[in-house]
Amino acid sequence: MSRKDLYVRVKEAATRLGVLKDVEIAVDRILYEEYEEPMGPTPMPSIKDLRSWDLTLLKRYKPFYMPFCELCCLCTFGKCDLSMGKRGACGLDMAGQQSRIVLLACCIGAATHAGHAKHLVEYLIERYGRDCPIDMGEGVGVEAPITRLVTGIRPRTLRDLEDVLEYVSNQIVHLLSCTHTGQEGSALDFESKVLHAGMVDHVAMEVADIAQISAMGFPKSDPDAPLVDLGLGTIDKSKPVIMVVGHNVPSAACIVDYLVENGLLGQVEVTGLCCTAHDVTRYNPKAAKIVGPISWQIRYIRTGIPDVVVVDEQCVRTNLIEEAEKIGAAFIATSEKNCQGLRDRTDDPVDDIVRDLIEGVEKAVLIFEPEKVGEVAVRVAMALAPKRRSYKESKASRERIIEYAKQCRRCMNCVRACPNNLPVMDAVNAAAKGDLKPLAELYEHCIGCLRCESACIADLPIHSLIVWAADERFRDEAFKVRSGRGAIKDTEIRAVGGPIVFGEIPGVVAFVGCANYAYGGRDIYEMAEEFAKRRYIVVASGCAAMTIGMYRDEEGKTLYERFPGAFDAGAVINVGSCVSNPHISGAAVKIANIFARRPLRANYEEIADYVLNRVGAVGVAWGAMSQKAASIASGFWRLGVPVIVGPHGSKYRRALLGRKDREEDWYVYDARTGKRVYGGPAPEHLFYMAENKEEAMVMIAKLCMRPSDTTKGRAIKLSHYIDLYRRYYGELPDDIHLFVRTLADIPITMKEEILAYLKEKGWKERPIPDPTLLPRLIRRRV
Amino acid sequence: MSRKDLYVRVKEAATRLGVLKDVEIAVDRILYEEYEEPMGPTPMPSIKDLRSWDLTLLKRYKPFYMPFCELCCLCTFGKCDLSMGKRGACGLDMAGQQSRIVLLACCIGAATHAGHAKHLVEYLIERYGRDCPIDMGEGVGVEAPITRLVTGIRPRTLRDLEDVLEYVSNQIVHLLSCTHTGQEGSALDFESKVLHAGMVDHVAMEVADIAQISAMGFPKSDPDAPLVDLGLGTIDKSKPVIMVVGHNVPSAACIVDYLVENGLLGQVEVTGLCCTAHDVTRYNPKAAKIVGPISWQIRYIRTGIPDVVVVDEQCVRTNLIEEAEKIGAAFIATSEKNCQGLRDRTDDPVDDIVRDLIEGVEKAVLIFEPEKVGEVAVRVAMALAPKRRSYKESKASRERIIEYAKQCRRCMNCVRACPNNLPVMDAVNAAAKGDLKPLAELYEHCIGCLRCESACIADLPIHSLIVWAADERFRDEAFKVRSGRGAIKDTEIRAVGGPIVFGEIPGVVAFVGCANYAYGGRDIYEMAEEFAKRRYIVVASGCAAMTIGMYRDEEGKTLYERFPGAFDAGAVINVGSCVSNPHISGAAVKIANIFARRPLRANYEEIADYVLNRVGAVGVAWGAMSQKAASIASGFWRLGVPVIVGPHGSKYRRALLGRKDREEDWYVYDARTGKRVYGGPAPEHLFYMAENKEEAMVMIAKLCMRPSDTTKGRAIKLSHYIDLYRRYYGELPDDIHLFVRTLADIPITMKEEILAYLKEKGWKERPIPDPTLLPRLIRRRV
Amino acid sequence: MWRTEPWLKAEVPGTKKARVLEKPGLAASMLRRAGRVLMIVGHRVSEALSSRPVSDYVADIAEALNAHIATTSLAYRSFRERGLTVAWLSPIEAAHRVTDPDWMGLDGKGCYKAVVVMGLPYYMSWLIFSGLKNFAMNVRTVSLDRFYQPHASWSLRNLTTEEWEKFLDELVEKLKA
Amino acid sequence: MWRTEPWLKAEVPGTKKARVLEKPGLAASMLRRAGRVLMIVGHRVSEALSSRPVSDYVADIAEALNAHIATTSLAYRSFRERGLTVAWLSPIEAAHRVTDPDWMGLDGKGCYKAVVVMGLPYYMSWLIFSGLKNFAMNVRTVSLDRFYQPHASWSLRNLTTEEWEKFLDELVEKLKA
Ligand code: SF4
Ligand code: SF4
Ligand code: SF4
Ligand code: SF4
Ligand code: SF4
Ligand code: SF4
Ligand code: SF4
Ligand code: SF4
Repeated sequence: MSRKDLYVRVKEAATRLGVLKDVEIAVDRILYEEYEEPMGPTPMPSIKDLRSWDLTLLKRYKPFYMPFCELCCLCTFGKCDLSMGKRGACGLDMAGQQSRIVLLACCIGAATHAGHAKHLVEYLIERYGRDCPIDMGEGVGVEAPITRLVTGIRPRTLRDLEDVLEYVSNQIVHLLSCTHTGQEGSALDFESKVLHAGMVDHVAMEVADIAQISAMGFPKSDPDAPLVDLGLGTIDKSKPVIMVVGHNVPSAACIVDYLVENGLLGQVEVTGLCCTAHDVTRYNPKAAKIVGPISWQIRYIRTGIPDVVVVDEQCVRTNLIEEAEKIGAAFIATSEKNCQGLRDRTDDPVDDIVRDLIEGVEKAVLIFEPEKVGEVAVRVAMALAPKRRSYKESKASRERIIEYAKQCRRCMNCVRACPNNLPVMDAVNAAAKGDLKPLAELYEHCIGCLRCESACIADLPIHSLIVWAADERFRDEAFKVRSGRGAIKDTEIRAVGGPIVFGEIPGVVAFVGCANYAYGGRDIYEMAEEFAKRRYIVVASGCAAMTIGMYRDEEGKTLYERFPGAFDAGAVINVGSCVSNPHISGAAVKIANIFARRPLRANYEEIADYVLNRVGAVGVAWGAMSQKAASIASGFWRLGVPVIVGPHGSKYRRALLGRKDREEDWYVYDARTGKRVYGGPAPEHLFYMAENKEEAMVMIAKLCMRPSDTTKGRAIKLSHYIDLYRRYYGELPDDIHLFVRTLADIPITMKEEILAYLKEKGWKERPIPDPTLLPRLIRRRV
Repeated sequence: MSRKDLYVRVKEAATRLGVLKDVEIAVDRILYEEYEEPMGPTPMPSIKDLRSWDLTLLKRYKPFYMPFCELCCLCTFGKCDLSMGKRGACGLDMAGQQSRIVLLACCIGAATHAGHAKHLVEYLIERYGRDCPIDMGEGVGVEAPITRLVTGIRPRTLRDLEDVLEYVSNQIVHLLSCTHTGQEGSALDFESKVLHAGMVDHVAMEVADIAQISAMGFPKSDPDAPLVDLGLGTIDKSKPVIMVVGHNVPSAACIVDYLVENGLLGQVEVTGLCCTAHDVTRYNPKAAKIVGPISWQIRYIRTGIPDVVVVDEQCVRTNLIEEAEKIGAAFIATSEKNCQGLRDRTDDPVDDIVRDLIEGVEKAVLIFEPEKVGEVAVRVAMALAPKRRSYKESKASRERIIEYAKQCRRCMNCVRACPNNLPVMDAVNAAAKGDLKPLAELYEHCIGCLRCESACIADLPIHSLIVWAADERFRDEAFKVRSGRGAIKDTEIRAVGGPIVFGEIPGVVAFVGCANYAYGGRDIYEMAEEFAKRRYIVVASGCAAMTIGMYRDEEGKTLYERFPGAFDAGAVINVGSCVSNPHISGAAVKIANIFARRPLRANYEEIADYVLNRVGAVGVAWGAMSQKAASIASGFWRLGVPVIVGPHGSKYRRALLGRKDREEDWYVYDARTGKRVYGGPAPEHLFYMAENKEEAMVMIAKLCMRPSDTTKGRAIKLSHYIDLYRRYYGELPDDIHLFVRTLADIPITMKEEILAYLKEKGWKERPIPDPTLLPRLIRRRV
Repeated sequence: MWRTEPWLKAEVPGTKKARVLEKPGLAASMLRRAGRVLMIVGHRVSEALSSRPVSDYVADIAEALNAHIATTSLAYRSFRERGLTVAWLSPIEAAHRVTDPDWMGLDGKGCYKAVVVMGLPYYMSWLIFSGLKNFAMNVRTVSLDRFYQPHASWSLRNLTTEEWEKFLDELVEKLKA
Repeated sequence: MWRTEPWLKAEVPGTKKARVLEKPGLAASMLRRAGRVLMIVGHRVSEALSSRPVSDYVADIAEALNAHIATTSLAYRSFRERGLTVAWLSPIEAAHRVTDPDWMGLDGKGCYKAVVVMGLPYYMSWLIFSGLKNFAMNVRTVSLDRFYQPHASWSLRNLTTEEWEKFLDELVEKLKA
């Protein structure tokens, strides 16, 4: 247990420095004996401490680099042309440079969560006190699996989290320093650092989420977390409307507090996007609604509905301030990370700020104090709403769309700027001729990035044209998402640990990350539905958790209404915002610890080895966009959980791919005997970009296999894999022989067919190992 | 005073948590009353706390962005084309993107120093104990001006530095997080964050240097620090030779220790490049020699002289390992930042490692323990040296050069790859015809980046050809540099504070940074000589401090032999390595504090305002290359010290420029009256790229002027400015009227001429203000 | 001008850009001379051109060149039905294997000398070509999509659908000839 | 091919590249029509061509166009001696001022419509053109150095010294005509 800033007054004390008299002492750590688990081998590991594990992983899962830029301009020796074997002025080669940029991205991602966690913990300590206990709810003994695993600290109160974050910050600084010109030259060592960054990122996220869950009373590992409203159609635009965007919930929470405290609940709509939306509904599911993921920012604001726009940090469109001004909404920035050049009004009286915003003396302000933001936002929204009727009711007419479309000069800039290569120009030209359908059809595939508009030589509001053309569809979006439940209970783990490790639950599939979908959001919904129906455990977080809630079945029900929220076969779970992701990695860790009784504390390598070889979990970040997504993914990899991204994910510029065709890559130690035995290509890849949805589905099923699967489990997993494959490709997959170890592995319903295939391949039975990659875990050598 | 990990055993203590019995307590801070200076307004400022100062600076010194790349590929929405007014998918515009990349670079730079400081302090604590006192030598009361200024902490022992670094790390993490996609949209706010990064970087550097000075016994603010050998010609290649490169001195120091302890001093040559070279000679000026700056790495290693190459971190060519292998030298990597994919041999017995290296079982190893490195390096060097005779004696013959040159296929790739656009192809072709002179002439201008070789379709060792052609010159390089003296004494400050502030010493010119010179190193030598002769205080650090030592006057003397090392008019001072730079910024701070008695502790804004308006200091980073150089420069800017870089510095992609033609930009408050009065364009710029040496010289003189100059001081400064200008451009500069405030400002020898000019310009006398940009410093309002 | 620029304007390449395949005839002879060819095929080959889907052209080309196909697109079935050597292998995996000089190809008979890419999202092809350009320097890479792919060794210009169809028709004709 | 690539190969530009000034005659008429011209001149104009130094050409061009010169090169003196409007103003400062639409130029009589750059290190011109391209979008920028400058509005191709000298000779001739 660790405590900071606990002040003790001591009359006299003997210390190494001599006798102290009458001093005030601020206590750093009280060394309780009550955390009985002995310290493991790697508490607070530095960059080098887990390097050998990384190199083990990277030997099997090799980086494939796809340079997104062949030049480097990071120092004044540049630009250096690194293409086709050339080296930069610092000696770096292309592989080094690509891995270095990946490291840079992951450092940014990890720093973003760490900075967020730090600000959040500081705020919560200020508000709830340093002694505010960490409480993840009933049935949760291991409150912080990742933190314990990595640092060896068992956090009891908010103050303990400060120590954890100190470790995190130091590691990020060291990692970032590795990207400086003229140091590391080995791509593999850069990759090892990437994995380190991912690991500390999961610690940072865990700290942030357990802090806010504990202090702010979010659902505490609650399978029955309430359903909350999702989509534009759920908003009552006759009321004053506040829009919150970002990732740091205090300001949004204070808006809700102000409403509650002043009896205004129900009179003002609090509507959010991105993680702040998740978290404000976790704070108060009745007081707030979720509009949608990151890509809904512009379509929402351009409805004219929000009266006040409140932004905090991360994933906030950087020029929302302009968009807010266009609709006459007041704008409040709240984070030192996102000041927008605004005057700092934190120390001004609320009345003055409110007056200035209402009268338009200032259209945008910067306020660092959440409580003040809460009051200002609500009062301004209430005052502005009646004045802003015209904006809210403006609906684009068919005529207006056509009139705009007619101005198109066919320059192709829009198409050539669109990240999804959407046929924008053709759709605009169809509209010019009166046919709005092509425009409306783009709605589902448009990620709202506005690059088309930015490039348009006729200055057309192209994105708006799309949304207007799909107006009804957009306005009617009204769905449900289960509020983020937080962690998985120890009791749940105990119940499903066996079935997962033995393979009877065929896998845990986590849909995480952003909304940069290559072909619209429906893909990820369909994947989630498919695997939930197949009784995998489906978990979601962040923008992905919103997207999978934005579609209905024939009965009009969303996934969250159709499938239960408990961590069990056939569940569809929203763990929460982006910082809730460690509840997913943490669940894998808990399976190793609680179910399999592997020591947890500071025992990273063994646990990761366990997860890699035994826990059939896979992450799917279908629309992964951000640097955070990059570091979150690397945290999963180091722990042995593979991640699949969509096509845009290729811009992360490297995959980590196994080679099932190289038998020698797939040997493991049998922990019982110490023999090197073939474990099969399971999981086959660590970081994989799928080109299409069908490929992803097949790969998800495949990546859930693990060397330790029991025959029963392997048979179940194989049957899903084969079934999905056959559905799309009409035959048996051509690698079954690599996954069938004994006859008992063969799914019973496909026995004959598979046997025939195996015969053709000259298949032979192989033993099922007790797999590990760590020689030190071999129990008995033969 | 701050203490960490001081354990107290307490029988019983009353605390806020209740009564504690029989607990062991680790004390965080003992709140002594002995640091009598009251806490200033901004202890440990966060990003936002000094934002208003930044915005004040940035209003006058406006960013001019020169995009080095018009695209952004930092997230999977990209690439985004930001050119000509377009915005990225996250809303960011071109100014935002450029400033964001600057911030990223400065975060890398600051993290590099912070990580280095952290490792160093940890190592020194392990070796010398947490209680090892901070001791900057006699005559130094203010031991850590930057640390005190920024954090409010007065460090007494190494342990106190850990607290300081905790602050630094946290700020870097917050700053880095600001570069994440989708937050800050204001270029000015990004710039404010850049300034914050620079400020914390100076803290990090100060911590690193005062730690190593104190614990390792480097010269302690010593004006008479010993002269040490510089250049290839000083190396006795008949002895075993160890080459150390990088920035973190422990391994190099342990090599020296091993020599000393084993009576081997004088039997082995320890030769270094970059900052490790500075620092190992500060550690023991007799035991080590400096080869040269960063750009000497390849030319040195390719002589074949080093038997063992030991690299640590920063500015180390990333593929030295290959170069070492080519000359049969053993290679030892020592830092987790630079592992080169090598096997970690830290835990292996020394004998085994030594044997493997000597026998070539492994040609390169990774050893994280400095003591072990020391022993291995020396033993291997001694064993290898006799075997490596042939490498050391290999000298390229004229014939061999010509033979190579004949293979040139005239593809122009070399010229088109050379950052300095050197006429490489023509020189090679002259050589092919037997004329080696053109090749030899490139020697002075070549920065040794090897890009020509990397691009050459005939695989010619072009850089080597250049060095071989200049062989004699290179082999004879034997100079002297004064070992890094460390800080400036309080007593020195007291003596020169007045003359500097009043202008009688016309300025402090600091030559800092790397060796990426556009036209060779002689420029910076000539500048240093010029200003030393003019009795400015010339200060140097890092690679620049080496370069200015690499030229001689007619009497064969280097600058360090010609000019004294005390902080006074006409001095040429080497403060030390890159992390010694805060002794330069710290000297400016000390002038404000010690001479002018401005409160120091946590009083950043007032001190910076003082420096900007009164201390005529300017930094010159003529060959600035790195991200560290970027953050070091920003630390100077925030403190009010302008920086000039050479042409390559334009790749930092933005200048901070004043507009002397806009009178309204140059008003200051008169602290005596509160009136806004014209202070003149002084200093005219904050970050400036000079195109040529003459321009730089004139600008240095000009940027030393300050609004508070006394008439006598202004007259002296003007006379240097005018004299230099006239020397090169043959007439009076056209902006004298902006700098002459009263008739007494006019240099007496130029009186008539200037009066005539002033009359022509319609000049009128203006009062000399007591200048400040901070309204709160106005003493009495009228 | 825009014809030989990256189709997605911002996807600006480095210092070396694909040569343009102007004439189907030259393309055909280049491909025929290329040696063992692997076609990496994405789901967009299901797109229907005026007479037939792109996947038909892929099959024709593969047939004529004796090329192998790596794909995870639904066109997989049709390639199998045509009796082609086709593996369910994703673009990213296929490209990764191509960078391994020891990889003996789908039939285990030797490494590929050339890679033809069709039907992937533009940016994904762009990146895969970039990976091959830099890490499989001995392999010739060819884009037959209707957009200019700067990182390939050879690419078509940016074409209209009609131009592209015409090109493919002629290419197949020449290959069959 | 290499003629219209960035001279320093790696200094690859973005999506828009300078149009090439092929003929001195067209260059002359373009410059003559350009309006108020500022020439930003670096120290490399001291380079001697076969008949006279580059700075002579600069002076001729400035004279013919009534252009102003900003320079910190030692050629400053010669420009003064030629009676040109020249200011000691560094390239970076001059460019910065050009981005300010309110800047009234060296003579205070109005903003510049065009900027001609000569004699700076290649990369520095590259960056300055980039700054002007993006932050002085209404100003036409022209490189008359012997290297292709992609970020200018107009640039010469990469030329040999002889070609360049010939171009400058003809340009001056046309301008004087
Ligand atoms: S970091 Fe290396 S590759 Fe990048 S610009 Fe600098 S020298 Fe070139
Ligand atoms: S806003 Fe939509 S249509 Fe426009 S470029 Fe972005 S994704 Fe394409
Ligand atoms: S960018 Fe604008 S003008 Fe050009 S084709 Fe698209 S809609 Fe039409
Ligand atoms: S999922 Fe991605 S886009 Fe969405 S809130 Fe999280 S980081 Fe931002
Ligand atoms: S960070 Fe912004 S500008 Fe850069 S690629 Fe992503 S969306 Fe585009
Ligand atoms: S090594 Fe020298 S000559 Fe070669 S490219 Fe670098 S600076 Fe130019
Ligand atoms: S790159 Fe090599 S072959 Fe080409 S011109 Fe230069 S020296 Fe000759
Ligand atoms: S001055 Fe620059 S190049 Fe030299 S050691 Fe310091 S950072 Fe490296």
